[in-house]
Amino acid sequence: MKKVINDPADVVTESLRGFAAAHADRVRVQYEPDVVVRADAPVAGKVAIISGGGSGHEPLHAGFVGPGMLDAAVPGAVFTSPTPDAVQAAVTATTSDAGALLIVKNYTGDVLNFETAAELAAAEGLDVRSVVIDDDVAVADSTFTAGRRGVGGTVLLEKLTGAAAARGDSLDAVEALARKVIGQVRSIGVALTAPTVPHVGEPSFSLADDEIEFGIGIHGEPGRERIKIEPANALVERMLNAVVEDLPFAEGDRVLLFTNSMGGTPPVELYLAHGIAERLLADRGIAVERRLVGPYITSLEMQGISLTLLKLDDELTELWDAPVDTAALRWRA
Amino acid sequence: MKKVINDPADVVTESLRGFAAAHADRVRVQYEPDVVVRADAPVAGKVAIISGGGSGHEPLHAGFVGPGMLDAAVPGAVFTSPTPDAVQAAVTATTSDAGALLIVKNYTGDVLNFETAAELAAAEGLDVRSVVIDDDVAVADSTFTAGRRGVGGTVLLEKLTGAAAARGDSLDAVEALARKVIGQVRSIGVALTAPTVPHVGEPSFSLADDEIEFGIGIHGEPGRERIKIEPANALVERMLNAVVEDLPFAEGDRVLLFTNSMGGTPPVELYLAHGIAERLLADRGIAVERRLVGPYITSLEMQGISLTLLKLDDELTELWDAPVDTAALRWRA
Amino acid sequence: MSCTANGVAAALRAAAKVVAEHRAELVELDRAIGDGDHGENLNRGFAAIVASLDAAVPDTPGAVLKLAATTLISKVGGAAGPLYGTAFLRASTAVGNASELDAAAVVAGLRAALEGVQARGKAVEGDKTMVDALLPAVAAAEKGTDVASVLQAAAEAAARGAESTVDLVARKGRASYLGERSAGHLDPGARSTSLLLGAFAEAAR
Amino acid sequence: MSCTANGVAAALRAAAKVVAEHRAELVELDRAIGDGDHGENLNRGFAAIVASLDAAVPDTPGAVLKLAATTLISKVGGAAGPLYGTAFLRASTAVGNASELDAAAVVAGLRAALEGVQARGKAVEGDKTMVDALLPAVAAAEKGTDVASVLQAAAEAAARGAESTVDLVARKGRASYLGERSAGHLDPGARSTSLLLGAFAEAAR
Ligand SMILES: Nc1ncnc2c1ncn2[C@@H]1O[C@H](COP(=O)(O)OP(=O)(O)O)[C@@H](O)[C@H]1O
Ligand SMILES: Nc1ncnc2c1ncn2[C@@H]1O[C@H](COP(=O)(O)OP(=O)(O)O)[C@@H](O)[C@H]1O
Ligand SMILES: [Mg+2]
Ligand SMILES: [Mg+2]
Ligand SMILES: [Mg+2]
Ligand SMILES: [Mg+2]
Repeated sequence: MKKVINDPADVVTESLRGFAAAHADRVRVQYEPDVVVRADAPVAGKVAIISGGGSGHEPLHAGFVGPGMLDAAVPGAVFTSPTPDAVQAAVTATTSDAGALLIVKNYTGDVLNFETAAELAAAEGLDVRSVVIDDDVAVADSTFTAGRRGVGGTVLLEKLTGAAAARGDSLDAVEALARKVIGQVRSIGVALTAPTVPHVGEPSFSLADDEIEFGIGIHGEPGRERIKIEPANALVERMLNAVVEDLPFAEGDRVLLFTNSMGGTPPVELYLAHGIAERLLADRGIAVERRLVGPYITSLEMQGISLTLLKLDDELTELWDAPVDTAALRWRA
Repeated sequence: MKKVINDPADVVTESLRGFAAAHADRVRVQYEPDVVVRADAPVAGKVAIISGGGSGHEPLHAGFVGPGMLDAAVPGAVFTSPTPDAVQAAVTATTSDAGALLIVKNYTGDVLNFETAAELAAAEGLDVRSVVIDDDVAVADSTFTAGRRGVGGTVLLEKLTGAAAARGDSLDAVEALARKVIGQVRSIGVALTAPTVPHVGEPSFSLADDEIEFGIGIHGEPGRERIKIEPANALVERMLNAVVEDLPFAEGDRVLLFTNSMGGTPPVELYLAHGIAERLLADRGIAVERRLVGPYITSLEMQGISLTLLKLDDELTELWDAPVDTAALRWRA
Repeated sequence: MSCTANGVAAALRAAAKVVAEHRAELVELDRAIGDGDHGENLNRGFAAIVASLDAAVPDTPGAVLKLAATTLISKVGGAAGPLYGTAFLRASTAVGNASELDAAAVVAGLRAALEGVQARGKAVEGDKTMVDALLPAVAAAEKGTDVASVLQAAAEAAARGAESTVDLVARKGRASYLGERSAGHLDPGARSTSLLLGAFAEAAR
Repeated sequence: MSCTANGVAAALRAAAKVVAEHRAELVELDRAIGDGDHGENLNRGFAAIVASLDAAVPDTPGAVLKLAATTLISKVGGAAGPLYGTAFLRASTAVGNASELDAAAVVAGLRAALEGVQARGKAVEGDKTMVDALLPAVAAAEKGTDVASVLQAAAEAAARGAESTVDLVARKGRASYLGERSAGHLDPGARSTSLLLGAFAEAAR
């Protein structure tokens, strides 16, 4: 393993120190438990939007803390969901009478730890709700699995609920919006290489030179299916079909297309894939009205991409366009 | 080689199609020769700022096209400087009576091709100047080499000259500013892994599991020295020393610190390195007043980082803070 | 060993040692069908328990178990943190504030632990989780006559239960994403449950 | 071959074939001490020359050389594009608009090419560049008696010149960043110059 790190056990905290120094104008970092908070938190009268999860998916979540998006991010150890006391610290630092919404990606660990935190907060008399995002179509959604994973849709959900909270929506309204978004966002990912978790020191899985993992998650869990590498045209079509046919998205739909790098895939490939996805959606009569392209929810240095489609309407489009001012996502601010 | 591509020969053009679709609000892409131009170009009365070079360093340069930064970017084939006719097309699309400044990274190919283009433009009666940036301290600056390479400082130079042009500075003034910036910016890079050029299909160099290339460029050229991997504290100190002692930067100096990922190094490591660099500069009594952290000048999927220091004064700080509105760099816009 | 506060503390220290020794193995097991953090996470949690015990050992077995529970909850994270945390918390409640535990109390603690894990994680037998080790362990423990034989029986059954997960297809936790591909691998959580009970049994001898 | 417009076109086609055949070798050489694009870039340029010639062969040898020059300049990029482009452009100017070139004209063209490369790139002998192949080639060419022997002598000298770059430390171009580490490798541009002259000589036989 070659990484720019010192002791693997200190990676997250040391990284947060650099993040705090780089973005002191936007965030404040608390340590032990580690929490990244909006510099001006708590914002009186505003619903707090809080998310978190294992580290290693940056810029998710810390890079999205700031006006128009998250009030706090709770980074766990690499690929390990944070503990309830850390979530609790984020709630305490950001939550006013307006309450808070916890955005939880659907992983057993995240759900259990955030659930516990929500119980603790309720015991303190705060109105804290949580929603679980599970947009990954690669996983069979059945009572016989842990359910679908939360992946790319999380980024969009954080932006949209952040915008709703910023314009003064109530917790009821923000929660309802979150459930609506979760209902109409779908994703799929693919990995060309494996990430290496610092304390493990070796790649999470191994792939032959001509193999890729189709339906990969964001934690180095092996994907659902191992397939041969294929040209981008075929690969993107395979990915898009999985997403489009799941909801399903249909001719005439207006969508946001989010083409995400898993970290190690460079922009030249990412934009190439994005271009193909745009063309294929146009062929299906689905109108791409908004797009996001970049490494926004990653898996350390893993090479791969994910595609996320969100069905848009006027309300979601307006919330998407609303100002956002964070380390990683910024417009009209 | 595993990449999300079709035919390696088409990578740049196909990628530009995706870029054009993703950023139609900001840019216009012309093909054959391939040029990325501000959507509202030419801007009357404003000096045009144009840069370019081989592709594979994204977001440099196309990601920096837009108000407050570049008027046009000229992407060559991967790691291959563009041809004069492409540069010429960029000049034609963006240059008003106010003239244009070409920002050229110091590589033989870039210098020769841009020089030729400038001659062609002069023949058409346009006032086109060029500056050559050579901020890489890894290369001995001597008449017996091709001279220092242009690396991380290029990003800062494009932002600062872009801001000067945006506020209406004359070509003389913008050119003088560019020379000043070039005089006080220095960089160093390190690679943990090699990039793979699509048409080559194999990594540009090979490194043992415990080796890194110190003083790497951005084209997969081997670095100046091969050293053993070391903890981040030691590595960042080694890098920073090389940069600080070159100019030299001294106690009391105000600086912009730019911690750059070469592409494959994830944010968690990058911010960790940034935090160390902040601490070491503070120890030296050098005041970090502005910072940029992210993958802004990359070498495909290469893992590694670079550090760039720019000596600030009030003028440069004001230009740095000025609004910028591009795909990859955006604030106050 | 007598099952006093100090005895339970000693058992937890023994468990911490075993977890540290098997850290890499648990990482490896989790890497195959999960995300490779199980060994690291548990090790962080048990090291923190030892640090707390070094500072001060609480008065009763129940209080020691509660300290373990809160430490695991606040230090481990992931799925295993809240699950093991809940297990120790429920065990702590079940044994009350007796100053020494007898065989029946230990069995009650184990049963409460199992119920806690199932309440939180909703896993049933055969889902390829730590439940597949803990459930047979509780059943076997009921046949023990003293603390040592209770824990010995539990440990042996847990080991067999853990082994049984190899053939299973995961239906809970991260391994479930793999579907059929999860078969053929030992479940890391079942393995760690077996290791913990083994360490407790050893300490009780 | 007579050195008419068609003859020069045939030589360029022959060169294009050789470049295509050696594309991977040139990439490999450039990968060792540069950025691995030399073969790809030249191949793209010469393929474009062939495409232009397929459409129409200009009237004079000089015009054919000029077509090659502008195509290389607009298609190759990198260092080699402007350098080879300038070489062909200067050669074109040197041979004027004669309808057939004699030995002296070919020598003049080669000398002009060398001067063009040196004027643009500022490299001198021993800098480990294409100059190390082209410079001895021009010197040797001057001893030839007819077009075929001029080119044959040039090709042989270029091959030896290219080989001589192996031991050199680069002082120009991308390889110069490597310093001492550039020694022990054949310079890709010197090798391509030798290949081009070899193809011309072969075509002239
Ligand atoms: N719902 C559940 N019920 C019981 N045990 C579970 C459940 N989900 C996961 N586990 C156990 O947790 C183990 C994984 O723990 P760990 O690796 O620490 O968490 P994570 O999966 O969050 O990385 C699995 O091997 C399994 O035994
Ligand atoms: N200043 C120079 N003068 C002459 N030849 C040069 C000079 N710089 C580079 N070259 C030649 O160009 C070759 C590299 O060409 P190429 O790989 O196409 O360009 P780049 O280095 O821009 O990738 C070198 O092997 C060398 O022979
Ligand atoms: Mg985990
Ligand atoms: Mg090149
Ligand atoms: Mg795990
Ligand atoms: Mg090259």
